[in-house]
Amino acid sequence: MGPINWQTCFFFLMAAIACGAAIAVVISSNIVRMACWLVLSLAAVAGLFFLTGAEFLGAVQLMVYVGGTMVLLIFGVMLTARGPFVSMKIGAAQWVVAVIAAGALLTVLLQAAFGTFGQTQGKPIAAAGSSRELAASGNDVADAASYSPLGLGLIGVRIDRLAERDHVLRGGMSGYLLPFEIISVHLVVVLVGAAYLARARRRMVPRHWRGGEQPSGVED
Amino acid sequence: MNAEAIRDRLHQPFGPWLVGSDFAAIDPWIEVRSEGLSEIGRYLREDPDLAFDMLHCITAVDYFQPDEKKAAQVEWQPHVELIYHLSSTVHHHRLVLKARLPRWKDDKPGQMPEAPTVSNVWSTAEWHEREVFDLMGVRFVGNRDMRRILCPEDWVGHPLRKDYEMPTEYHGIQAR
Amino acid sequence: MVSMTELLTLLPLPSWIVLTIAGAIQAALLLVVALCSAVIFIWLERKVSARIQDRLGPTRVGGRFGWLQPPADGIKLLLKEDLIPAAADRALYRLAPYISFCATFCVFLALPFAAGWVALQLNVAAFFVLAVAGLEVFGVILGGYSSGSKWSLYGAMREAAQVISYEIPLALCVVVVVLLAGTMDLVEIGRQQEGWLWNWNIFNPFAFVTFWVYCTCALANTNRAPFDLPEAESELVAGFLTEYSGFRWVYFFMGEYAAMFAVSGLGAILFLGGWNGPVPVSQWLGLSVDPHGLGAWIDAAGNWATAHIGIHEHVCFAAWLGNLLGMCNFVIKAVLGATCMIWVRWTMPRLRIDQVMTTCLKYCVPIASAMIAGVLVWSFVFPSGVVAYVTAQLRPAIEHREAAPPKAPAKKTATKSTARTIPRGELGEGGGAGRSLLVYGTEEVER
Amino acid sequence: MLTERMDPETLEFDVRTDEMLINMGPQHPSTHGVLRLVLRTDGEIVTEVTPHIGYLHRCAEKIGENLTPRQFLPYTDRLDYLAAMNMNLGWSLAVEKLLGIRVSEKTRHLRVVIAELNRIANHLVAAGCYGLDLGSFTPFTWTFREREKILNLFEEVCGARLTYSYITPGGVTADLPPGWLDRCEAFLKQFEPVIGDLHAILTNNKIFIERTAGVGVLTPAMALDYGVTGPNLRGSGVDWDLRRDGEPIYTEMYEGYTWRIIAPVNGRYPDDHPYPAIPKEAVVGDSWHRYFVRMLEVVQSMDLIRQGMEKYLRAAGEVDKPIDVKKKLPKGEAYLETEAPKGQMGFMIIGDGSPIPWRVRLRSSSFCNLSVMGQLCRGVLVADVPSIGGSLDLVLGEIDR
Amino acid sequence: MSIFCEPVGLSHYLVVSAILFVCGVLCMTTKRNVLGVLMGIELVLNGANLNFMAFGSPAICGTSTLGLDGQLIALFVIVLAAAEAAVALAIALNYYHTHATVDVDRGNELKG
Repeated sequence: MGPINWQTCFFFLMAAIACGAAIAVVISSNIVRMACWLVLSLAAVAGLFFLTGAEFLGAVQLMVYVGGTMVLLIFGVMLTARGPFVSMKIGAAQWVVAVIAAGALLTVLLQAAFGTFGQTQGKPIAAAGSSRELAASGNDVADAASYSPLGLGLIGVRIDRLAERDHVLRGGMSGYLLPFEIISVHLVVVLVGAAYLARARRRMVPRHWRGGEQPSGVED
Repeated sequence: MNAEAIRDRLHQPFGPWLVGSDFAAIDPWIEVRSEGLSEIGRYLREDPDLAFDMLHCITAVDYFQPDEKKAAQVEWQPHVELIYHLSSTVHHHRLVLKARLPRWKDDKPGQMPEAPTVSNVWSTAEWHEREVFDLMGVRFVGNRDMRRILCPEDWVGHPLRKDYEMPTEYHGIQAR
Repeated sequence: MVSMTELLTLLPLPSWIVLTIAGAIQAALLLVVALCSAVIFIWLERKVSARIQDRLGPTRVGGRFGWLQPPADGIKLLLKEDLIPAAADRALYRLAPYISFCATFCVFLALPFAAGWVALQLNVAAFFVLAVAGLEVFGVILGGYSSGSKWSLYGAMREAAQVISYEIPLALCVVVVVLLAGTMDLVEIGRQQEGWLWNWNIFNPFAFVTFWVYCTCALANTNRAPFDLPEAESELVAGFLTEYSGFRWVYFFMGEYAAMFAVSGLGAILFLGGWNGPVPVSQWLGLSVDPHGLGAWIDAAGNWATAHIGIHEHVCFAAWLGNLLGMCNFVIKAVLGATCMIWVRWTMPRLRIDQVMTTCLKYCVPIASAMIAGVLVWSFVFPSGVVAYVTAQLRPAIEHREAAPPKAPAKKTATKSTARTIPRGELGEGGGAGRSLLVYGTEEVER
Repeated sequence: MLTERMDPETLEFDVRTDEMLINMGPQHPSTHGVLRLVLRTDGEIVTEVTPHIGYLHRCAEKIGENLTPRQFLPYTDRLDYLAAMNMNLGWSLAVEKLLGIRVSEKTRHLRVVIAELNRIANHLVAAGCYGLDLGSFTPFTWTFREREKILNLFEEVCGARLTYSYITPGGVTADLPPGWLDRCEAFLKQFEPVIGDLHAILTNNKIFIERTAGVGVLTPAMALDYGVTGPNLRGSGVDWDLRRDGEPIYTEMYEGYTWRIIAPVNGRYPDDHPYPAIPKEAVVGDSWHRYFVRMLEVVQSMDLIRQGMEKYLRAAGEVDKPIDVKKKLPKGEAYLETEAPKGQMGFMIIGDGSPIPWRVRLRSSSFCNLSVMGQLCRGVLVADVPSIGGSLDLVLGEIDR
Repeated sequence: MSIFCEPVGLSHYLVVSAILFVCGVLCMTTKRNVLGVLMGIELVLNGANLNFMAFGSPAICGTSTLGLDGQLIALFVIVLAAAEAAVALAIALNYYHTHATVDVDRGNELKG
């Protein structure tokens, strides 16, 4: 029967949670329940990231995606989930059409997935699965700690390529500095847009007038 | 400025409305007709020499003796009396203003007597008038929301009237 | 440094069972730490608040100091009937307390109690702690929403707004220390603060200011003291906790007190030198991996004893003792931090929601960002961890480059580097090859 | 005018959150007693507050028409149960005014000492509960510890700790027990440092100032218009105190005492005693000033007590005994207002020759103070409503009568 | 118990991301609530992220041709998803404000 590889066990556990929650999101009609299942699914995906040694990515997923975006969504749900909008059902006909389309897409993707089964068989990570073992397993990555190579990749020094002798693979030494700058500019634009869309409405009761004098009817 | 000087001061603009006065009483008072209450009140407040800016309280007294034996010795006719206690923080003088109302509006039992409001002169009058209406039943014309303030909204009767009987039960709660 | 897993491999069991046992023991230990910290802090809060208010606090329950009070509370709450309001969304109502407690419990995974004593040695430990601390807000939002009452929804919304807006300055404060230490691995940060008192991070001028900003944000993040808006008794009765009773309520409170321990523990590691005491006693006594003096004697005695009972591997007791001393330091600092939180709670009135937001956006975030800039300048003027770490990265590649034939392919320099090379002497950092140090530019690499 | 439909022009792009009607009370930790406030809130901002009272209404005025004045005295304790002595004093003076009798000088000084001691107890409760409303629990325990000592003194005098019925029409039920004055002096001496602590933990506390300064500003005109009296009126800068400006029968009690009215006249308090600096955010008439007037009145009352004790010792003769229970009341009306700790408490009796009065009228100070709350709480945040309510120092026994 | 023994290969991850992707598409198509559609988008993005990470991870994919590129791209996707969610939510709330409903089908008039 051979020793149980905990790595695989946890993978199947996390995968089951992620897919189960995703399916539950589709099935449930109550918007709040959907949001909770989605949070669970994203957390399971973060677990998968941790499993494969991409710790920095897992932490970013937990913090930015689950901690930020999902809370934003839940705020949206709370603001609008009043009365009838909580659970809205759609006709059975639309369901049938959607399921057929989704089924076709799924078969195509699964066929592609199993196509790659033979070629790239990953090196089994040692039981503990932590990045230290990863380093010891012979990859010539300068330091398995995933965040410093990532960070340096973002600012243009591809240290994981320094030791590479193959000329083709050494290409792209400038790393991701350009996309990094574009992303930051993009985020600033989004911030300004969001601020404009959600700016505070003008107040009928002026803030400085805190009760006391009669309202002058003029607002600031 | 004692009550007599105030009465003389009021005589000129509101002569016909002044009904009587008693300056020998413990709290000297002036009686006016109930219709002129709001005008006299405004005058008392706006006039710089009088400047009655503080209305202490509005009291309603029900002069009615339910049992006949005592009713005979009493020298007054059944009526409801409104008493306004005023004072001025500027001149430090005090005044008691009285007005006499019939117990029932044009003497039909069940019709509550009415009086003009002074809540537009002193804002504190709004709650005091609501309390007088709640406990004595005097409606004040012109008060913004003439509702009961102390008793529950659906209470029947006005407790401070002399001919008021305590209800035996209220929403199933036995009173006696 | 012998770790528990290796010790367990001595047992005649297949390896995967051994791993399960090791995992289970670590999880159990951490759960005990989290629960005990909650129980102790409940008792500590009663005693400290009593002292502040001129009264004695619990004295009759079990002995003079009333130390049986927390178990008594626990039993009382266990017996209380925890009812679910009719308008409640039943499933979410039950789920909420567990989410908020688990989120706080996960923080303990990455907190190192001593040099090697950490459940999960992540190299993104600081970042992981921040990420998981952010999840606690879900439990509160779900709790507030699913209780069905208008008041609890109000409380939940206030809490969510407050915790999220205070995550940003908290993250900035942690970034300051990470810049100072050069790594996010809490064990490494702790190790860099070894030695005397002044090696602690708090004695860096910028980190000192950041410490106070961190305290404010920590208070706000765990909803305590002047920032406890959601449970504002005077306005919202008990915020989102109004409908909870019995053991579900205990979960929320266990979560809050455990969060208090976690946040003050994190503060202790980042700023107050974690397990390093003000005076380097363990170094004097030689209680480290290569023991000398007293440490060597203990080691010899220990191994002599283990040899008798048949274990012939070298088990270094000295290091274990040094770590025990370190853990006591860490726990004392965390408890001191929690006591300050309790002390502040019972003296300060509560802030209004807009004042809470202004302190966050107008005071905490600008100061924290200024401190980041300050630390950056500091690390260039007096280089410390950051620079050393980067060069450590590049060192194997540089040697490799020298060995390879000097056919240097045309390589465009990535960044117009403004930094300059710093002679070795100026470096405060021990270790590292005795060559002139590369700072952040690639032209050095080509030479 | 405020609640009419908001015209769309002034409102730009906004997220329309529908308004909530929130019930604060009648069981609510921060309303002092059974008061129900209905808040119309739009998100966090309160646009309208309507108080609902009457939960504690016992119609004491109807009971007054069936009892002789001395039998009615215990009912006056239950009006403002935190300052029962001052209520008794007001009722006794009103009855004495109707009967036209004047008590001896020794009794008057005794009444001053007892009334001012009860004023300190009331202001301690006000400060403690105000700290509780704003979230800090500790001042509450300190103030109640000191109040217990005052209640011990009252227990020695009249046997009761809350509803005393001690000052009766015609005099007082019993003279002071021996050694009481020294114990009272000892209490005053150990009470001075506690005031310093209270200033440290509340008055000068940055967060306390932020929560109260500039909140619920009550202009003098609006205060007089709504009949607000007592520390709330003085907090708005109106220099009006019945102990100096009241009716002669009441002001003669305070003749020969050197004291000054505590009111921020053009921004400054009478500096016969050192007081902490006024923060720059504080506006005359806001919650902070109302609270601060009460804290300074505690010091003023301590002076009055010390002077009253000396005069009581020097006054000759005996303390007057109360009037006969079934004493016949002359025909006529008598209305008298006294300066109770919470404001001006008015009592009116109409006698018709029999020992039982024809009509009794009770003018409550908190009744008018509460009426101004609707105006003060427009456009404030939800967290400010208990802050403003706490600063007005309301007690529901007196409002509902 | 045999499948629990072999190490995890690339195809395992691809299957999981495919399922996530399909659930996302299904969610986007069948939900009438604007926020439901938003959640569908989040699921789709997560499926893609998983793929990027799987191909970019030296442990799973053996020869690290892409090296850390996969994780970097996943990083960018997460950051952009946050920005996208912010703007999408602002639009959804304003839609709720103008149409007083979050029902996607009602948004059929081409103005406002």
